[in-house]
Amino acid sequence: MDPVAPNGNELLLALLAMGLPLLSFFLVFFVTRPWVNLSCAVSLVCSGLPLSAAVWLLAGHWRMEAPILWQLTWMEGGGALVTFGFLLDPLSLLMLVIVTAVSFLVQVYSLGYMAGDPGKAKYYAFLSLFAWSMISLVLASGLMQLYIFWELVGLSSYLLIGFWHHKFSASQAGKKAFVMTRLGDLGFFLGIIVLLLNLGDLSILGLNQQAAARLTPGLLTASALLIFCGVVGKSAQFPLLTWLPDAMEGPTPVSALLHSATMVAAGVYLVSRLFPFYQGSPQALGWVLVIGTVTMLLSSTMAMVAEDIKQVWAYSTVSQLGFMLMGLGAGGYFAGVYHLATHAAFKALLFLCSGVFIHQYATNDFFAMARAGARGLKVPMLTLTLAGAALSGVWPLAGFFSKETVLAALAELPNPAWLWLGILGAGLTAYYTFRLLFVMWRPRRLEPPPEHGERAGHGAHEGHGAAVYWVMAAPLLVLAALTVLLGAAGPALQSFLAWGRPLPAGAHHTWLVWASVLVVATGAGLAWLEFGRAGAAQQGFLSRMPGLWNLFANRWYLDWLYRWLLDHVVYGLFSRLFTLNDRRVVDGGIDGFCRATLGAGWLFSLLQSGLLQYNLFTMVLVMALVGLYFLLV
Amino acid sequence: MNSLHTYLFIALVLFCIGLFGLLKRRSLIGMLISVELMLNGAGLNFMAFNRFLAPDPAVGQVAVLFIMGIAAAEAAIALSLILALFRKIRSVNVEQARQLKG
Amino acid sequence: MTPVMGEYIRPEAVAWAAFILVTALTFVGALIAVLPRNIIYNVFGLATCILGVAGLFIFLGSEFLAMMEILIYIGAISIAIVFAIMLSQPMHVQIPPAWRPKLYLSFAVSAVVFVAFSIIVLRTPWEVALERGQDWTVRRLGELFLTRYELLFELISLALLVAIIGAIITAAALGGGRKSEGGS
Amino acid sequence: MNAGFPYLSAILLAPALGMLVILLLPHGNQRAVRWVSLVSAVICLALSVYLYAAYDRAAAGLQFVERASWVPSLGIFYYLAVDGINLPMVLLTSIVFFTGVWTMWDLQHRVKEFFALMLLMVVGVYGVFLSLDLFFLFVWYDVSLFPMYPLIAIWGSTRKEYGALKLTLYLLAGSALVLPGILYVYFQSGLFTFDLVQIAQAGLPVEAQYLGFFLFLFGFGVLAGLWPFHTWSPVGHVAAPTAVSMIHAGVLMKLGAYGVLRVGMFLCPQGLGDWSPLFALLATVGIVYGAFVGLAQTDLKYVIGYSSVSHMGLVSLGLATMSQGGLSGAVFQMFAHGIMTALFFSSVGHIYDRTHTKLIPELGGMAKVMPRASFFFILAALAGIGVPCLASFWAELLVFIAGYRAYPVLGVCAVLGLVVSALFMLRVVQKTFYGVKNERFAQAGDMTMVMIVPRALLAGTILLFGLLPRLALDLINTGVAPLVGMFK
Repeated sequence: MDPVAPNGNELLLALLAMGLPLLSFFLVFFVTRPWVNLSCAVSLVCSGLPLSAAVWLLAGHWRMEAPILWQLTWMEGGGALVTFGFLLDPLSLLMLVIVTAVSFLVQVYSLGYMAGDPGKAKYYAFLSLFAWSMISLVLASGLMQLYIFWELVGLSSYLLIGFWHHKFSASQAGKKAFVMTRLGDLGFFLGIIVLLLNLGDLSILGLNQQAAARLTPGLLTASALLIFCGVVGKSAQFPLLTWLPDAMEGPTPVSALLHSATMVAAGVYLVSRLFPFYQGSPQALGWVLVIGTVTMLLSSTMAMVAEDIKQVWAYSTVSQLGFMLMGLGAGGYFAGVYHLATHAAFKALLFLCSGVFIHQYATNDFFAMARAGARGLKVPMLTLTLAGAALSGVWPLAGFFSKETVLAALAELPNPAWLWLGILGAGLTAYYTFRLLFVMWRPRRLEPPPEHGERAGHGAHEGHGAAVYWVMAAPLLVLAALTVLLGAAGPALQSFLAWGRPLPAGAHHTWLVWASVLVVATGAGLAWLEFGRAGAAQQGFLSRMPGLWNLFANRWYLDWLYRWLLDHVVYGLFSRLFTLNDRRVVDGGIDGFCRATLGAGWLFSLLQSGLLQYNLFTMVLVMALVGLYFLLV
Repeated sequence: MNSLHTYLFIALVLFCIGLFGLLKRRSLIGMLISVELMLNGAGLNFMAFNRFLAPDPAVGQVAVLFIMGIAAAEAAIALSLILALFRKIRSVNVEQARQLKG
Repeated sequence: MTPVMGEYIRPEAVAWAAFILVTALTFVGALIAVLPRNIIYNVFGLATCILGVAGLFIFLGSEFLAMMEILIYIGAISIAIVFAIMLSQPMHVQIPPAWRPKLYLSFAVSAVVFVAFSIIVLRTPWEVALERGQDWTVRRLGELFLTRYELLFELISLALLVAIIGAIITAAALGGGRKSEGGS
Repeated sequence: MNAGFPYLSAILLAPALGMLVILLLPHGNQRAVRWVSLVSAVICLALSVYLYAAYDRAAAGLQFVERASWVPSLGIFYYLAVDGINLPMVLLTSIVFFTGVWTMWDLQHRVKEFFALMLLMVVGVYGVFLSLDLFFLFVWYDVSLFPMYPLIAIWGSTRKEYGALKLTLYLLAGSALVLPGILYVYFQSGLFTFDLVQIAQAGLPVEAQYLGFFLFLFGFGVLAGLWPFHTWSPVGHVAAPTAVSMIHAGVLMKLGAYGVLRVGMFLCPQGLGDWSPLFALLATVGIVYGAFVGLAQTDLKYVIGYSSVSHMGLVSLGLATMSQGGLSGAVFQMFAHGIMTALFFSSVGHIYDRTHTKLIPELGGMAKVMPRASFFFILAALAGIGVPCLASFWAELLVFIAGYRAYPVLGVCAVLGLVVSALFMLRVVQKTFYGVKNERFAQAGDMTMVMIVPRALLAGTILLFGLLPRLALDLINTGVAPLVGMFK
């Protein structure tokens, strides 16, 4: 499949999609910032048009036969060639639509959510920057371009997570997100360098088609794993998963964006983007599978004890990302991508719904929300339930189908343990999702809604009118529709992603469907018993096991470990020692040298006594010795 | 008595005694006296060479006469300097004259 | 008269005795000129030493120089020094005892110089000139001064003149300057 | 190219004449002093931009050559020319000079002397960058160093005499190695000419290159902040007044790296081969070490100072790789770091002017108090972290690739330094600009529109070269290519 050059129409549309958000960023940030409404309008237009362009492109290329490639030299020097351009193929087109759609919806939603916030214009500028980076990442034609926008995605999420930076926890979370993903990117970057030095070609098509043939297996695995480090950081996989729950400090729409289509999706997208490359190295795929599984189970357990609604969804994101990686690691390319797509829809929906509650009740604790009468808000409550059901994989929602594809991919593996672990994960997901849903639907007692206290971070709450409510509700409905519809689009998408060719029909495991339905039902049933039924204590079985509870609530002490490492190794050891060395040894040495020089000067000044006879001594002595020397030698 | 070495060593001893005095004495006048001794040692040397080696016996004597002349001049100058210094610091002790110390 | 004496005292012995006497005179005088702290003793030591050197000059064959030596050193320089002492140093002003290390250092340096020069003296192969003139007369000296060494003679005269004028100026102007400074 | 207007001499003359005019102005006429400085800065900037645009990238090589014999008996030439290596440096100097003058517009204390000395320093810097004659290069080098002492000692702040003295001593020690180096090369070449190009073309004996490069490496390396001869730089930065910090960290440190490149590597390409592992090791230690030490600092300027040590380590690492990519990256990094540091110091200068402190624990919440100043600082910090689409990213990319290729272990360590530098920059940003507003400084004003201009120029340069790196790299590549040929 040799790439073809784009025609004028395609070029225009793609560049529009890539360029407009950047334009919007500069325009809003530097020019229109004082005029909030104008800024929002600019930003909305500049994210709406790329969405239309993306849809147009997708529709126009539903039966595309060869990837479309267009690129310029961005930088060249010393054997490194960095290109800037776009690569249109089914995967990038699908992802482009997802990204533009979610970011557009989030921008619409933010109109209501951020109403009255003094930094609203700046917020929209950052959203545009975020959209620009992600779109350019998705369309990247070369790995280096992908890396560059990968970093920019990290930067924009840093800016957005720490958007309410007067809160210490927010700025801390932003920093944590940036540094932890940077740690992973280190591996990504080294992987790129390894590929560059050994292959000399960083174009995605080239990597996918030739890398396996031209690299030795060892190098291939090494570079694949190094690149996967970047995925681990960005998609918050084990062991770098703790930044994502903290990233909840950002405004909720940002979380929606972050969790569904942009930041964390980038990691999974990268693996799918380079999927043929990864297929060249079974060991690397094996690691992907292992990391995905560990992450999924670990974060599911964390979600089971969380009481902050956003935390629950954050853990579920991590676990679902792990699930996608399991699918990819098992060789199910379509499974991973399909789950990514459906997940983007329902996870965005979950966050946006939660945002409505948070906005309304000024709390993140869903027990408190429920007591305050959350079930009174019909649209968000219904859509939340729908999305939650999709998350736990209830038929006939999108989540069910994508989950089944992933499980089917896992079933292809020779070792059945992976499949059972995947099913176990699905059960845990159902349990914690329904736990939350039951608590929300069936609060133990209702309280009068609390006064809208000063909840740091939420500007003024003057805009509670119907308009604001509906501005926030409309995207919910769109996403809910997607959540329902995407389930049916599975086969179509599959053939689209496979370039229209019919796929070898995999074995259908009817028992698998029943098994997973059973597990989901068990999880949901357990949740019903503990939280849903009348008179339930609304305390999970885990609360009777304080050891496990603490372990899960403290994120398996991963954060503690990082804190310890940072405090005692980075700050306590290296930083302190190097600083001491700088003060005492390097600087002290120089100062000592200077003092010694001064001392020597003082010593020599003693010779200058003004006593002529001493000069005479020296003179005579030297003359005599010189005379002796010339005589004797 | 009639060997060159005898005289040379006498001259040398004289010279070294003068040198010793020059280095040791703190009195400027004492130093001047020591210098005279050294000059005499040198003159003695000239005469010794004149007596034992030189082709023309007059040349050595000329040299010694010159030395005497120089010595006289030097003594005059030195004494006047000593007097001037004495008026300045009320002492002829050379260790008191330390204006050269920075 | 001489033969009579020659029977009892041989001329060589007399010469030796005289030589030893003048040498001793020289050394003892030099030591007296250097060692005692009293400056007047030093001057006497210098005079004694000069006498010894004059004697040595006679042994070396130049009575004229011996005479000049005594004339200039004892008659002029020593007297000048005595004047200087009288003018400058009150006899009762005691100079504090010498600093010991300085004494040792001076001795060491002198010793080194002594050794160095001894080696030079001993190791140099002294060679006698092939033809040696025998004219020791003062006339010859005078001729040389006015012919071959004319320029040097002029120069030394000039140096003496300058020295004398300089001495007067230094002694007078420096001291006077101070006085006038104090007066004004 | 010999004929035509002598642009390079004009660049050299503009600040020199400016200095003379300032010296002739009567005392107390501060407005005139400022305007004269600004005019000479604008002339330099305009000429540099023109040169940058007019340089024929296809023809490459030395252009705008001005060469005249000065002392024929000693082989000294007045020899100015630009190529792909020094042209970005000249542009950098002009930008920093211009913004520096504008930044110090509000100076009240001994204005005349300050600007005169600053112009003198700039003349020296231009001289070093433009001269291709070893003798002149050394003279200009010392001319640019000497005004630092009074500039810091009179107008500086924290421990200014100490800082000034330390800086001066260090730099003079460096130039004390450079001078014997130059003389050594002069005699070893056997040509008895100071013309750098001639000596380079004739080539030096290999043993002479060995010693010669050693002298140049450590002589110029001191000024480039090569570890462990770096401690003068944070101390000096902290003590110096804003514009001097800008020129000092932005341009003067580049003189060192430029010297290593232009004199050391140009004349002793084979000597470099023997020293390069040590050079690369010191550079890498500097990168990681600077970042870690920066992590523990509490003074904003110290933080920037150590980040400079870290970033200049990258320059050195790039030079030590002896490859096209490494050298291009190093030159680009010099340029990008110069602009970035100037922006850093310019922003910190404003904060210090308004709050009279640069201690991080005392500040905090500055983003609320002075959003504009904070924006510029944060932009510089992001550039320092190596965020893509900002100028330094490309330079670091090239250096890392080349570094990894030449020295895999050191390359990985250097990349690791990137994470630490991200940590420490973000830490500073968080502690200084984020968090709750400090009421003590609530009244401290933000930048006025006038004061934004120089910062915006710097920020715009960072963005421009970040988005379009080929603007610089295509030029730099032409300059570096012949040099790389000499290593083989």
